[in-house]
Amino acid sequence: METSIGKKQKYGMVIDLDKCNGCGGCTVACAIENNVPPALEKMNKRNGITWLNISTVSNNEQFPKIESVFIPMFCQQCEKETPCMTVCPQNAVDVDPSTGIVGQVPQRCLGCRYCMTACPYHARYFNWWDPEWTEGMKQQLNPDVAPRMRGVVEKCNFCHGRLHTAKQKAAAQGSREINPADYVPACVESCPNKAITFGDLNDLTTNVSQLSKSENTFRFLSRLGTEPKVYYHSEKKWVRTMAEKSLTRSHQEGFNG
Amino acid sequence: MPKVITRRDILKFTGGGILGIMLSPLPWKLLDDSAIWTQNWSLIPKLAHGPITTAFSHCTLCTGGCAIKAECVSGMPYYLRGVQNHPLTHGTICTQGLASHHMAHHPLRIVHPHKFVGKTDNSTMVAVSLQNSLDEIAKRIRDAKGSIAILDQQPNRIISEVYREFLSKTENGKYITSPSREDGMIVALKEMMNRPSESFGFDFENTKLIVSFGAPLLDGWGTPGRMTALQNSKKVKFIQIESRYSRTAMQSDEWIALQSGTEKIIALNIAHVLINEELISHKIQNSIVDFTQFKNICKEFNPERTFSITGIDPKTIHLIAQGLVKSEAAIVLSGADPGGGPFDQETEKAIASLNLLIGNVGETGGIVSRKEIPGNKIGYDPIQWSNIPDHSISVLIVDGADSGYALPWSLIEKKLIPDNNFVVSLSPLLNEISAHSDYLIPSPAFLESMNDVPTPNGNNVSSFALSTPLLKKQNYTNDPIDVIKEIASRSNIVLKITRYEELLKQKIETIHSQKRGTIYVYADQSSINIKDIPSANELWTKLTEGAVWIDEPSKQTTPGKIIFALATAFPQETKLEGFPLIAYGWRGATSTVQISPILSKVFQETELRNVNGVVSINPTTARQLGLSQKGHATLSTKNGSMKVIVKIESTVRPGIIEASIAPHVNGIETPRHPNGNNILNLCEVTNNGTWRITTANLLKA
Amino acid sequence: MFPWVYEFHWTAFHITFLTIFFLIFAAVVATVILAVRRTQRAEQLHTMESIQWHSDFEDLSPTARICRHELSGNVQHRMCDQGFDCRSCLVHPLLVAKQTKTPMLQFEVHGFTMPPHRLYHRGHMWVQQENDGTYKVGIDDFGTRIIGKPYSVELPPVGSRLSVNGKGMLVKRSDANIRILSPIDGEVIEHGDSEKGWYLKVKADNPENVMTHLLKGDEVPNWITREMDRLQISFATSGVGATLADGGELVSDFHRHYPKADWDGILGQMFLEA
Amino acid sequence: MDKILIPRGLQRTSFWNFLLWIIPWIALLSLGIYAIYLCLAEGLFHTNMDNRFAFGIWIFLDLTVIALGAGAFFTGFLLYILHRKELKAVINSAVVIGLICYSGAILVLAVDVGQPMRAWFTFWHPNTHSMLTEVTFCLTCYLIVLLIEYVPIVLKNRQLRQIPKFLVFEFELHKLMPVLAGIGTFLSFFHQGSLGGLFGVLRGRPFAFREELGIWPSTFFLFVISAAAAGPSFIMLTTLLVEKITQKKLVKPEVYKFLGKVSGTMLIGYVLLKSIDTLIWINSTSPGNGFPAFEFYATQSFGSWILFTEIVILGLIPALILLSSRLRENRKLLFGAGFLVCSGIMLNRFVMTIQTLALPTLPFDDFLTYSPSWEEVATFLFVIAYGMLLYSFTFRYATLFPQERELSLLNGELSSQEFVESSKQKSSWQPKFILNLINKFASSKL
Repeated sequence: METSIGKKQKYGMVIDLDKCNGCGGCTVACAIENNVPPALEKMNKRNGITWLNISTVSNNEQFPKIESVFIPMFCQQCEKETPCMTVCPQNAVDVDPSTGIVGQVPQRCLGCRYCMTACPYHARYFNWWDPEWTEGMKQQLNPDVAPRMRGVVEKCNFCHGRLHTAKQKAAAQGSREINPADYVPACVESCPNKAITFGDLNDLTTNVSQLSKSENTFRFLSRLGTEPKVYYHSEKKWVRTMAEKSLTRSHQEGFNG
Repeated sequence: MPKVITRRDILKFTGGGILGIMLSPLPWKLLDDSAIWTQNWSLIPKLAHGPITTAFSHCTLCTGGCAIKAECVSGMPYYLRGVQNHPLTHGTICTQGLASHHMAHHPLRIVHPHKFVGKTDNSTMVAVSLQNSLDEIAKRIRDAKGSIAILDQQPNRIISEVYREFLSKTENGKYITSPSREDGMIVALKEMMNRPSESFGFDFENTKLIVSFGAPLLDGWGTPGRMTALQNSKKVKFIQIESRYSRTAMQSDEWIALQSGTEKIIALNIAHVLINEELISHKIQNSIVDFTQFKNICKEFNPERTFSITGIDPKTIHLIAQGLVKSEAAIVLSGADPGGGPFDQETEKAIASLNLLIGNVGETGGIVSRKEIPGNKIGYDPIQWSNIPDHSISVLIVDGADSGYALPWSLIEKKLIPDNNFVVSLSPLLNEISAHSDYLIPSPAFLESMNDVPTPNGNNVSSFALSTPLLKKQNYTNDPIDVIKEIASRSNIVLKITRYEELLKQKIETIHSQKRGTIYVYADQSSINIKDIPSANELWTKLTEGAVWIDEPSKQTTPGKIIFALATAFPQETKLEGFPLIAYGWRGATSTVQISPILSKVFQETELRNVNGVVSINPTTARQLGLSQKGHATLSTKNGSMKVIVKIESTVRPGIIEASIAPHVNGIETPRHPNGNNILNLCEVTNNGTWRITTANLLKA
Repeated sequence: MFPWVYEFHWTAFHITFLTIFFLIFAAVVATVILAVRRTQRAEQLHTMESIQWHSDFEDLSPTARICRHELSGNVQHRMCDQGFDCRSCLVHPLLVAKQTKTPMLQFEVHGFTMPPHRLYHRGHMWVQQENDGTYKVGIDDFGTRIIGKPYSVELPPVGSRLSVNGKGMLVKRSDANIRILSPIDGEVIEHGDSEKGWYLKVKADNPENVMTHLLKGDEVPNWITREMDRLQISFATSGVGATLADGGELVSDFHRHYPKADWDGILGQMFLEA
Repeated sequence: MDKILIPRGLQRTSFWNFLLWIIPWIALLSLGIYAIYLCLAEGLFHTNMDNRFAFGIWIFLDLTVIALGAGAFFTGFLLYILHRKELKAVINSAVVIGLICYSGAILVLAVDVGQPMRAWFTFWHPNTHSMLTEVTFCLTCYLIVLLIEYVPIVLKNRQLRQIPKFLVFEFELHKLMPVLAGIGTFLSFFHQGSLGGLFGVLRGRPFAFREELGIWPSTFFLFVISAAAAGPSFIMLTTLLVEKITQKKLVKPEVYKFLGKVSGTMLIGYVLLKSIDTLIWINSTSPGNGFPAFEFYATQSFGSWILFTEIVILGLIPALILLSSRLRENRKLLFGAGFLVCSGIMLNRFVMTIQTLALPTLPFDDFLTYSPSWEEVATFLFVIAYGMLLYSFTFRYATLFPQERELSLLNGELSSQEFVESSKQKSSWQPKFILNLINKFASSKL
């Protein structure tokens, strides 16, 4: 059992949408780090497992005035009334009070998928298939992260394995605090454009807490009142307007909304 | 004890038994075990245990030369990341590079030499012995009526030199490299300046404006980390002139959406504005031998006339021309999306001419000459596909693992002698091109063997590094160098080569002896001047343990005499019988290699990149054709037809069809999968060696 | 659920929720256990047969459950709710007291021989007091005729106990087994056989109150009329559509005449077996 | 052949006819078993559900089936607690239907969850804030109650009742039935409610999210009342169906009318509350979460007609029919209204599950569609087939309708009358009683 050492943290992210070029590096790094198996032939956007899924969203203009933006979407780590946590019948979702990270316990998950219907961000993924790797790739799995079995739900946990390693390292050095440089989620690390800023939102000196308070920083569906800890940033007005809109837009557009 | 067992006794016994069992730990233990079993059943792989170590190497999936830092468990890499503060990559590796350690375990890995029996479309693979294969290859080389050719994916490596030596000793040997993406324009430039044996690179770090004609600069071009660092620095303005709203177009400061195929017109239109507005210095005008002739050609490409074809506002052209001259340093680049094929030589020349007109060659922030890696032999230059006569190649040896996603088989086929050709593939994987070959000899997979990493394309200074193996070499693999050696000895060709490692050591000795440049050591992130390294052996050790040698910049010289030798007339408008089909891909996924199955996350599960067999059209085009989102359709060209899925996107220009040449659905299907038909095969390959535009039709299926 | 499992913390919610759940579960289990206990007690107190009869009685068709006082014309409509045991009926003594008519004795009812010195049980058994104070018990003429020629009859062994409405005899036929209800409480001291006729001789437990609940007098003809009705309904509903009256005379052996009838159902109904 | 098992005095079709009737259901059952095997042994990829449509036809039909099965608890409540003796005629049937609906729903749920072997975890570390925990606890308990209630029906089988202990146990258990009915009512109240709460608490799904009343969202109460309205209607319809199939009269017309009246009373209350709830949702809850309610109906397939149909056509109209004693007299109107009630509840459950999931939440989401795979349909058909078989066997070998024996007179009416006519002249006894009986039944309209 982990004991919370040191001060209370509130890990969060700010994603600069203007910097994201949709290369998919974060998605792939995330899958490798967290032992997410590659897709089988039948898998697609709706039934595959990408803890970090990137959507393409464009403004409502016609070619060539059209503009697109990539939106990486993953567990938004809701702080308040965490929708998935409250609905799980057997406490397989927990929010760590010392880090604010919403965790999923696949070993306890029943696979009822109630949490998936509860999540407005569609950030939860169900193992519809048994995980499959080629024999050799099985040797290349991350030894710090347990692979999940068929029939359970999984999702982004801010690379919990890395937090664990960082804590162990801190403990070995006799420190009560982890070194922020030791705990960087795979997506943050792998982003070639450094579009993702990660850190403690409670610590007012961190980049992430300052960025999160920027004028052009917003959160998706913040009006639901769940206080997500993943922020998005864009200097483009249409992106911010789009994020505030509810549903009509995508209905009107109809194409690749 | 009662003599007769009554029903009552049985009931009592059963009831008591059940109660007893329930009170015992047995059922509860079983219940608990059932849950534990679901967490540990055989369908879930066991994780490796062992010491966690770090190792450095370099990615060889493409020519980008990215340094990688691998986390290993029991010596097996499980997570790759970039090397922090790396001078060339700035700590970045691309999406494919992140998963390059999987490649040795790709489902399409070939573990035995094979020959293909029967016709291409339904041939069967038969395992053969290595000796028999080598004998057969040597025999075909000895008996060859036409030329012997080697297709080299990544030129400038040590093995490339071996290939060239081998070919120089055959009659009519042809050394071919894949259509180069980064330096297509450089080739034209070198020709115009008549400086064929010099290497050029781009001094992006000091430039202020990059005008790119379709080069996927921000989508894996060159060394991806270099380009993203450049973009993040915000010191450079990117103008992308491209028909597609590509990733680069999306991320650029300005996107000029031209009609595909009109790049040359725009380039010459810009040249016209430069000349017309007298923005070209006299010094440059004087250095260009055929300037008057060029001026006359450009007159044809006046804004009014080009506007009617390209639809680009003359004001925009004017601003670009102004920008090129007014900004302190500017570079004009070409290079299409790798799936889309190279430009024809005329276009490359037209684009190259802009650099010469603004005089950025040899200037800071322009196109600069770079010193070669010491010891690199020059000679037996590669030949362009367009310069190879049709039906002239008897034997083709394909090095590495060209996936065939950026090189249509039809282009290769056109150059082979029909019915009497012989293709050998030296590939670790079964892929599009190796599936078309006659013999397939498995080579070591990525990160399985020691390789040299020469200067990435487009770099302004030379560099050299080693790709140290991170994975155990499999005994069924054959280093291409050994294969060539064996073939040579069987075809009575004498090569002056020893072992590959010897060649590498020789190279490093030469680098050490030249006392040029510095090395950047990954483990401690230190830079060491080469002069401070006592011996070549130590340099070898440092390079194998993770370091890169970086040359010093060369002293720049002015271009000298320039001959444009351009003879382009304003094109006639032609009416198309159908829609222009624009093929596109993604650097890495569509260049030289297959991709890791985990890349299915990007292709299949996020639909971030379209898979092969997906065409995108504008909503207006969709209405015109009566097609619906994600509907099925048949895409047909002169070369045939295939079933595709239609994606309707407003980002696509109305009236064109964009077709993705990314891998098959999850990159692990066999290339000859009936549904995995490659869209490239539908593209028309012109005599220029390009397949940029094909006329196609899309019908609802 | 326990504090040491996965950092569990008790909350008021947990306590309320689990308390309710376990209370409910306990209530359900307690109900079942109670039912089992009561069954066991019934077994010990030998009240099983009476409970069984009560259960059967509940399921009887209303046409079979008419109060004897309706038969005698004392009341207009009344259903028996005491399982034909007038001894425990509170209304019965009141109605007896109200009775004014002198009973009219009949030897033969609709062709059935129903001697008036015998008392009749609703399960078609007669009881006759012997001179030695014991009681003789047998199947009445109506019963005998609808049973026809039995395959075999199982009589309770001598020394065994009978209880009112408990099992008296078991008549076995090829197409039906019919248990015939005992009309009185007591101990079997003698029984007949196929030659002497199927009867039981019983030493009553409580001689003062042996026959209160049995039909007598002019209740009997009305009862037989009703039984004829029931029999006819049974025939009708069993789809045979047979009529009991054959040229003015009731047939003596129904069984032989209507072999296709649902005899199992008919006998079950007539002998008050659900 | 199986005559010794059939209750005395009840007419049942021949064994071979019965066999012909059950064979197709057994075939369907086998297909369902195969589909269930595929889902359990190979994984849920056999379904067409996905990460966005995480609940599919199974959850929708489970909710429907449990709502329709509410007849068991509500009839039990009216009979044992409120002493409405009329309902004795259908209580056995209601219990069997309840058992089928609940056990079927739980069975499908066991297939639906990814790791059924861990189902007991809910009891080991329950999250008391989750509606699903409440549902699981109540469903489990209530299924046990239903099984206990089913036991007497089985024990009263002709052969089993020969064993004195069984019959006595049955008798004793029956005496305790009000306790069980009370517990069942309590449990049903909570799980029907929690099933409604399942969706009402989804803060992230503004289409389903409702304000809380106490600790439950309003859908909690709406589900309880709507289930109480649908249950009696469903019993009415199933009984009619059994009557049609077996061509027998099973219950008296008064019973139908009473069921209709009960259903109508509950329904009018439901329609009223549902309308108030909808108005609050449109004007306050939904816009409060930043989603103008009309936007949910902007898509082509799920327009606002669905709301109108649910509340007016399948709510108000049948409620008014069922409440009018004059209209209830009309058999067609009575059963038609019952059918509308059941359809309305089905539509409501559909809207709560499928429509909720189909609607986007993020501004760049698409409207989703989903169609079940054959495995999903077959698994559900398994429940139908299982229900049919359990009901058929129970109907054949146990007494489901206590009035059936009396009412079988009506079937034999003609032959009895003929007999009466003939015996009047020939016999010395006058069948007054049977005449009365026949006249009594003939005069009561059905």
